[in-house]
Amino acid sequence: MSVARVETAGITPKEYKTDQQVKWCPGCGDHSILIQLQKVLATRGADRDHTVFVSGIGCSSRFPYYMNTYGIHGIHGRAPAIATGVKCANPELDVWVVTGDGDGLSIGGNHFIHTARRNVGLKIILFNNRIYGLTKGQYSPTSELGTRTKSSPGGSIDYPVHPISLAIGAEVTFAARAVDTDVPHLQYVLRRMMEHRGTAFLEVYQNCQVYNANAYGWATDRQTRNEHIVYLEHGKPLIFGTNRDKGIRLRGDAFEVVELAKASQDELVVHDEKAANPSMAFRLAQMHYPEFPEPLGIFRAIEKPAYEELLTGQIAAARKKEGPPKLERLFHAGEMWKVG
Amino acid sequence: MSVARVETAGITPKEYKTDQQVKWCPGCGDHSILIQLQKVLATRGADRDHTVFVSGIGCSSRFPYYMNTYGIHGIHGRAPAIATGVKCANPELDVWVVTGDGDGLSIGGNHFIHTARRNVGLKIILFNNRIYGLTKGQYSPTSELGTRTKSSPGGSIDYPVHPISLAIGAEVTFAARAVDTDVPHLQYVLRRMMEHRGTAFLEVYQNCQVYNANAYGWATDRQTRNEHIVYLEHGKPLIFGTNRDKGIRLRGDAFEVVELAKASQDELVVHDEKAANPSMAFRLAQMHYPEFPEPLGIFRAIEKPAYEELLTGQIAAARKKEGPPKLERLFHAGEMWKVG
Amino acid sequence: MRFAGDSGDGMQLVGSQFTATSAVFGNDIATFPDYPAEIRAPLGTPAGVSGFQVNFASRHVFTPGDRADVLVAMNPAALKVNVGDLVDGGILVVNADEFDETNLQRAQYGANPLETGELSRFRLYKVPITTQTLEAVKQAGLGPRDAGRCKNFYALGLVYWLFDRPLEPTERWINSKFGKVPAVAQANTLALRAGYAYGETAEIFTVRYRVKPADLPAGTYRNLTGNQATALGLVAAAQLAGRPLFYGSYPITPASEILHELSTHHSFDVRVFQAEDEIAAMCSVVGAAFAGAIAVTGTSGPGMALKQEAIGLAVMTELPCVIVNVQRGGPSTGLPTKTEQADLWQAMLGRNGECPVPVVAARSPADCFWTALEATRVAVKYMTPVIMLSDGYLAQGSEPWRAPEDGELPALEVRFATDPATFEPYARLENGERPWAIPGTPGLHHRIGGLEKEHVSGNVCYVPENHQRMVELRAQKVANVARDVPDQEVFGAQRGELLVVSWGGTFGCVRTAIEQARDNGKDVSHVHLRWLNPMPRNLGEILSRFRKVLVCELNMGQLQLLLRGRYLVDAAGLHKVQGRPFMVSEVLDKVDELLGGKAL
Amino acid sequence: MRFAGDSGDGMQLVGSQFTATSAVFGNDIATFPDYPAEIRAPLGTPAGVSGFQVNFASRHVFTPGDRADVLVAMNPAALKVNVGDLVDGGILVVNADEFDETNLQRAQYGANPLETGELSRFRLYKVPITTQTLEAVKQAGLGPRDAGRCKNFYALGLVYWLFDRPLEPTERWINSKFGKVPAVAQANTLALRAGYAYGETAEIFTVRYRVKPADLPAGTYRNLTGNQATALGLVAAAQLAGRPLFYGSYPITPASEILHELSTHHSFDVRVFQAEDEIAAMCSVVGAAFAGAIAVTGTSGPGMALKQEAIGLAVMTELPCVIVNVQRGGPSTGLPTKTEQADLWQAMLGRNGECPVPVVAARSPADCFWTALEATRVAVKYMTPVIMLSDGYLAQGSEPWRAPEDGELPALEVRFATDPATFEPYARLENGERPWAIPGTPGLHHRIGGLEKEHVSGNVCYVPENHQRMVELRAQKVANVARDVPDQEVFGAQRGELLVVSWGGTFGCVRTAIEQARDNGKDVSHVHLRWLNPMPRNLGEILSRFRKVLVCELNMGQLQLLLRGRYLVDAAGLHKVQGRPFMVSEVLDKVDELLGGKAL
Ligand SMILES: Cc1ncc(C[n+]2csc(CCOP(=O)(O)OP(=O)(O)O)c2C)c(N)n1
Ligand SMILES: Cc1ncc(C[n+]2csc(CCOP(=O)(O)OP(=O)(O)O)c2C)c(N)n1
Ligand code: SF4
Ligand code: SF4
Ligand SMILES: [Mg+2]
Ligand SMILES: [Mg+2]
Repeated sequence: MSVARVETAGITPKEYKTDQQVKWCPGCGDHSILIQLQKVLATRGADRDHTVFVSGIGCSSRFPYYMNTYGIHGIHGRAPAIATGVKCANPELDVWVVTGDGDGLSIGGNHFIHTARRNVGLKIILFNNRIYGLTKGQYSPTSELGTRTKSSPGGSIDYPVHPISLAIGAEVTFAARAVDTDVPHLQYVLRRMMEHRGTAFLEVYQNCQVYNANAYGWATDRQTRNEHIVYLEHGKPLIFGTNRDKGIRLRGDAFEVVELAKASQDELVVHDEKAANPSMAFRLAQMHYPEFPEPLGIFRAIEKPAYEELLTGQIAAARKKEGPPKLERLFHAGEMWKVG
Repeated sequence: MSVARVETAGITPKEYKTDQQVKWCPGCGDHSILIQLQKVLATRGADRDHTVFVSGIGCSSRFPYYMNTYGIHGIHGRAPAIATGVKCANPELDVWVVTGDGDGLSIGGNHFIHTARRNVGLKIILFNNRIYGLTKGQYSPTSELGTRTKSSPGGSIDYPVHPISLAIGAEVTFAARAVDTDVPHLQYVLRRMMEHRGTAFLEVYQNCQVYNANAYGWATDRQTRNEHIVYLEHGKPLIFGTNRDKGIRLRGDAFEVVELAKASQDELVVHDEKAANPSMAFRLAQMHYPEFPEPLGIFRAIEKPAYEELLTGQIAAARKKEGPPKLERLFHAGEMWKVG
Repeated sequence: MRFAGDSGDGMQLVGSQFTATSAVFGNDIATFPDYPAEIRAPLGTPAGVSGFQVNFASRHVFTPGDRADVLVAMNPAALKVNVGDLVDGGILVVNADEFDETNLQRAQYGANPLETGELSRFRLYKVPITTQTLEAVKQAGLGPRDAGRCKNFYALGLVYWLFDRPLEPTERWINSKFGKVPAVAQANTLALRAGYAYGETAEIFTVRYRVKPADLPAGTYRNLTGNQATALGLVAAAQLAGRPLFYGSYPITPASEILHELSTHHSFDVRVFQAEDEIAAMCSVVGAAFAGAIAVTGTSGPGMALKQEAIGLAVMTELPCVIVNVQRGGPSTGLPTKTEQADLWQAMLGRNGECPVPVVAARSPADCFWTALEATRVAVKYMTPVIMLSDGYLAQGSEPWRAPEDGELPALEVRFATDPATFEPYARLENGERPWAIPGTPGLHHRIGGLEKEHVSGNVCYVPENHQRMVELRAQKVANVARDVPDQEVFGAQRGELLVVSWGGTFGCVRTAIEQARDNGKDVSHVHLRWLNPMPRNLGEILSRFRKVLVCELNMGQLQLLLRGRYLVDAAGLHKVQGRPFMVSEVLDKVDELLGGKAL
Repeated sequence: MRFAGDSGDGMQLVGSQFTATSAVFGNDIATFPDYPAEIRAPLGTPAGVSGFQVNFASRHVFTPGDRADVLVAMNPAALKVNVGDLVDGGILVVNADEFDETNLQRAQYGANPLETGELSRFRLYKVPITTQTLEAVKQAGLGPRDAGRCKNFYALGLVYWLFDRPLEPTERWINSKFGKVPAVAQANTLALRAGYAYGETAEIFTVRYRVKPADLPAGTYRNLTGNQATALGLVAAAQLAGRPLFYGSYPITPASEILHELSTHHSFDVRVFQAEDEIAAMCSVVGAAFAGAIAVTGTSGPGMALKQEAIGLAVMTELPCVIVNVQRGGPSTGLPTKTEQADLWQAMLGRNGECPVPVVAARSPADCFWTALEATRVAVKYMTPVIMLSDGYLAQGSEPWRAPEDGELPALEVRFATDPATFEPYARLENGERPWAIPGTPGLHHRIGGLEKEHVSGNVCYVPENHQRMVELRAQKVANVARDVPDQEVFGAQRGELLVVSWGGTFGCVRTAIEQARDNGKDVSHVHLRWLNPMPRNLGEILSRFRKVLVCELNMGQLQLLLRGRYLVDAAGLHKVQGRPFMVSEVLDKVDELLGGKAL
């Protein structure tokens, strides 16, 4: 049974809400992401009947319960694998994956990289609060070295991994970063994800109010944040600063911050999200605060057939060649003989 | 019980051989890697008592049985995790991990990236034959798109992952590539691995004679290989070609092959394996045959304290602060009261 | 005694203060915190209710008590969730301030239960805790929000008065904890005292409890949760063995506190590895064991499932290690914060191939210490992984633990192979184990792995008869552990009508029930199993001495099936999977049912 | 009839040719290939020996035969490994050319067995196969190495003569296979004929076998291995259901051929996903099932261990899917290419929490087709994962399979929920299942997951009583599958002295043994279980009708424990873990032992 897909007009964000009470802590960044996504889906008139949210386990992974679409709250780390099954079974569906830094990068790291390299048509949002929230505050693979938590009272000794670097290392076709409280930008990036074919990966800097409050203060504080972040815009030079008075240029083999007063705009790095070669995107992903402003926006967005397209393509080709699926043909394919 | 470590002088490669018959197919690249490593270890007088080989499952993972050291033939994909345990329990040991492209990157991908980011002091050799050998020939995560195998008779539809890109994306501190039959170069890289602190990762292009013969013909054919590969040498420009008549330069944001006759040497990219920023190493890892010559050698080799050093450091500091490990102190740490 | 309030109300905090004070005071205690799966569920709703139950008495206490004699309910939702467990005639203290429209609605109360008369069978005390607290802490000069936060200490003070407990320990604790923020310390102290004073002056309470110190064996005590006790047992084991303790684990409720506790013991050469997942954790344990550490991992149900393949590797390589499974409600993610005993089959039978592993289960929070020690000792002695079963109830609950004194701990001897002339990796030593030869030992190079091994040489071997032999040798080795399992003792009569069998964290409840039943003249005895694999050698014989056997467990009959299959006894079962322990009365009812009224 | 040689000698190839020819000829056949775990083990050593056994007869054949009547040994190692299985008086053909010093040493023969007389109880034929072959193929003009490669066809030709078989089918096959390299095709044909001619002319053979066509039911037949049959069964099931077949799997011996076979059936809308590991494979199956596909995964023991956590998710989400476990020797990596039945406990009891899953086991290679179909049908009907157990012996072995004819296949109706007005995700339908509502259906949005679900609404629910209820509902649903399990039939007398119980791939061997025993007048009957969970409703009653019960299984007593525990019968066991099937004689001996000589 496959029902034709109808784009619903005039849908409101409210229709994306479920009757379940939202159980995140007050001040948790998850609230904002939920609301923005509901808005974006509504504005786009996305069809709830054809939308599926899949998650793992973690505070963030409660997400599907609050989205009035189809959903699976899976097991820890495995959302991309579950979602791959959904997408292969029905490529018509819009399949979103919601995961955390522990869920998606610790236990789930392998599915994450394989989904990315296969370019399965999933929209993956990683809520990166640099902590294990649900299990009450252990350090995560994105926690900075020396982070003191319940499982690292003396400071963590694991170097962190950087989600976008890793995703690009795994050949992802779309990689972006946003901040939970930066509403218009978050909405913009979510919209762009919706348009992408293949794996679209978004890292959101998300505040865990209880176990890692203010980890991103530098990126959210309205007074100072523009000194610490730089927005990536396709075809535009990298300019930042509260007064938009600084830029990024490439000096030899390294980025460098320059004051625009002292340099010409032509020297600045111009962002190209469509570059086939991922090396510049990787270099951007390696810009870290406080040495550099950290980039927000779309690092990479290239065109490449998605896994499920290749899959269905192969099936269509076979059917064309071999004809309709008659069991007779299946059963009698080998060397047969008759008895009686 | 911890026995002082003795560097054994005058050891011969033969002493690294076990009494087990080597069971790889004739023509398999694994033979060469085994022999070269035995030679390198012998030349360096590496102490067999303090050497441990850990592997997963696969043809390549039979390796420990043929090394007359301590060894664990583990389970599929988990060698880096097992080896991490070995190294944490006794950081004095030289711990090698031998894995395949299926073992290390398919089922074992997560342990691979986490070991790399933690910078655990392991020497990881990935035998990349771009096929599952032991299970008789299915495509692997490094098989090229469209590879026809038992499990992909119509051509594989999974885009491959590139081991060095992935390792660098996971912040590895040492990444190198060599070819099974290129003996002196392989030996050189193995020696360099031995000197590295933290995770040393080596990808070897290895021939599977039975299921993927000649996948690397372009890199091994003595007549033509120098047109298809470029050796990375620290501090030296990237020059290649049978007559060493071509070089690589950076044009804007992209590499470009130039004929040396038509360009000056100064324009060429000079390799810097010690660059703190991994972006250039990543760019090199994205050079693929046939568009480019593929780099062999050491992409990256930087200094950073290893995981086990931080671990033992933390223990030493605690002991200094809290005193010797008396159970009395352990038991009486909380709020105590007396009865009777 | 039960405290219940919103999960933001600090109930766990005052609960543990009350526990500590009672413990120092010399009561035997048992606690059982109960908190929501969400970090912070919506304010004022039943989902967000957090509870903490303490049982304390002058006689030995085995369980936190089924039902409460005293309940402090900080809001309508807390009342709703907990009032069913309050005994008739029990004391009910409510924070009257919170019984407003909104909160009543959130708790889905139609009418205000304080007014409907539905609470008339309790001794109800409506105390305006919020306003009283605000009033009391005024002079500390906090903002209204912070001031309101002190109300848990007000409630605690009230209860201290009720049970005639000293305020000093808690005041000391407040000062050490909030010392850096004097205003907060002051406010909490003021609230505590005000609550106490309210009890004293308001004279609304008709009873005041006075519980005498309990009759515990002499010694120095400390209050420990099961997870803390497990951690201490492991550290002690490694110290006794003179080896580093390697703990490779991945956080999971309700096992994480073992990881947390161990992370504070670096000075005891505890090497904690927070792995990327449970598979890596277990694999790292195999590696660490090979390299000579006391190697341990801890997890709960879903994580245990992930570890099974690697536990099989430990079985094949015959390396000593301990796997702690703190069971929780299943299947799948299930009820992560609730207790259950439904991982017994998984532990005993849940691996590929013939893959036997010794299994031992702790019976109380403090017993986790001894169980962890014993599991480690057996692992090293028999060169085998050992599974230790705990559960959410033991793990989070607490109990006074007597610190072992000199000479009280068992020997834990580690004998590494050292002689190259005689070393064979898979030779069999006296207990059926193979030698432990660790890297770094001169001349003992050898290779192990997951493929079948040749007897003695340890080389890979596909010979059919060798496989059969090795399967049998591994089974025999695990069976040999029975040598270290003491003969089972029977509580009560040695033969008779009914034998109740239990294991793990249900000990306290079942023992209490059987004590009561026997006091009432019932012909019932009790066997509580510590070792599940192997079982005590005399168990079959014991079972045969009773006409009926009842297995009580928090699952649908897992031990029951094993006992039936092994000993062919027609054992009945009392099963419960509700995320919480048995109530003594449930066991008693079942006993009565089976005895059909028969007396001694 | 057994072919044995070095693994490079092409024994599997000639074995399957011989099988095909015999099958076409109308014999009933059963095959059992046996190859080394190494891709290419060292030349000439016992580790490298590859064997292929074919059993064929005019009466119904259940097993590839314990022991061989004819053995073709291509070198000393092949002789060494296989000669123990040759019946006394059997025909032994050896390639005399290979019995030189080097090969004898490699095979660890002290002296040349062809000369010591140790083979005197066989009818030994020393044929210089290598030189004869080289001679025969000369005219094809191949190099010596390629020419030598043809010796397997020479041996095949010889055996064809011995059994009076036509050469044409194989010649046709050679031409289609090597058509592009005419020299090779010619050489192989020449070798085949030369072997045949040698038998005819050398006149050294004293017997020539003539086996009549067997008495199989009328129909169109095809020879299938168990893995092929499983794959076809799954495709058929999906076709009957009118849904895509999603197969998410990770390669592992001996299950990989299911993946390979399915990868060739794209035109039947088979969507094969080669996952990064077994966990991803199983998770993808959960996702695909949610989205409405017939979702299946296949694996073997260690991979099964990895899937358990996600199988738990399928249990909790109540999604239909099939997990095929092709068992191999364990524990751990064990004996990857050998057969065993030691994953029964793992399948039945190996998950966290109370997590019941229906389990069904195939009994022969061709039966894998029907079992796969049945597993799928039950999964969809009861909205549950179903585990299908196969084993290495079934998977690799082959058997004639009669292609089902029109109307012979069962209905496999899929009923998706469609009505938003009445839809409740966890409402219970007639068989205890919940409705299947797939994304894309207007208005049926809902969320499922691994946390405990509220009855009917499917919302997350921590209410204690609800958990109890849901555990019971899930158990009841699986118990309801018994409605689809036909009453167990007993082979032989319906009551009596001894009942032999078996399950899975041992069917052929055990049935053959019981037939023989009964022919010899023994009071023994046979029950072969297809469904292990739930068991047939009348099983307990059947067991009670026999004085003794014997469970035969290739493990150390897994079904035995379950039967004992469930039915309290004192079942004895015949156990074997040697990586190979029972021999009929082993079963007979055990039966004799238990009967103590008693006759009907
Ligand atoms: C197999 C398994 N292992 C461990 C857990 C425990 N667990 C649940 S969520 C979580 C980490 C959550 O961290 P993250 O993904 O960052 O999510 P957050 O809560 O921070 O949003 C862990 C370790 C589990 N549920 N299952
Ligand atoms: C858990 C588990 N899954 C699957 C397998 C089967 N298996 C063994 S080796 C292998 C892949 C080997 O490929 P690779 O790592 O590339 O090694 P190679 O043989 O090519 O050297 C697989 C899938 C296994 N042994 N265990
Ligand atoms: S614990 Fe942190 S991540 Fe979880 S809901 Fe609370 S604030 Fe959000
Ligand atoms: S199958 Fe391939 S990888 Fe394996 S031993 Fe043979 S040649 Fe080497
Ligand atoms: Mg997080
Ligand atoms: Mg490979």
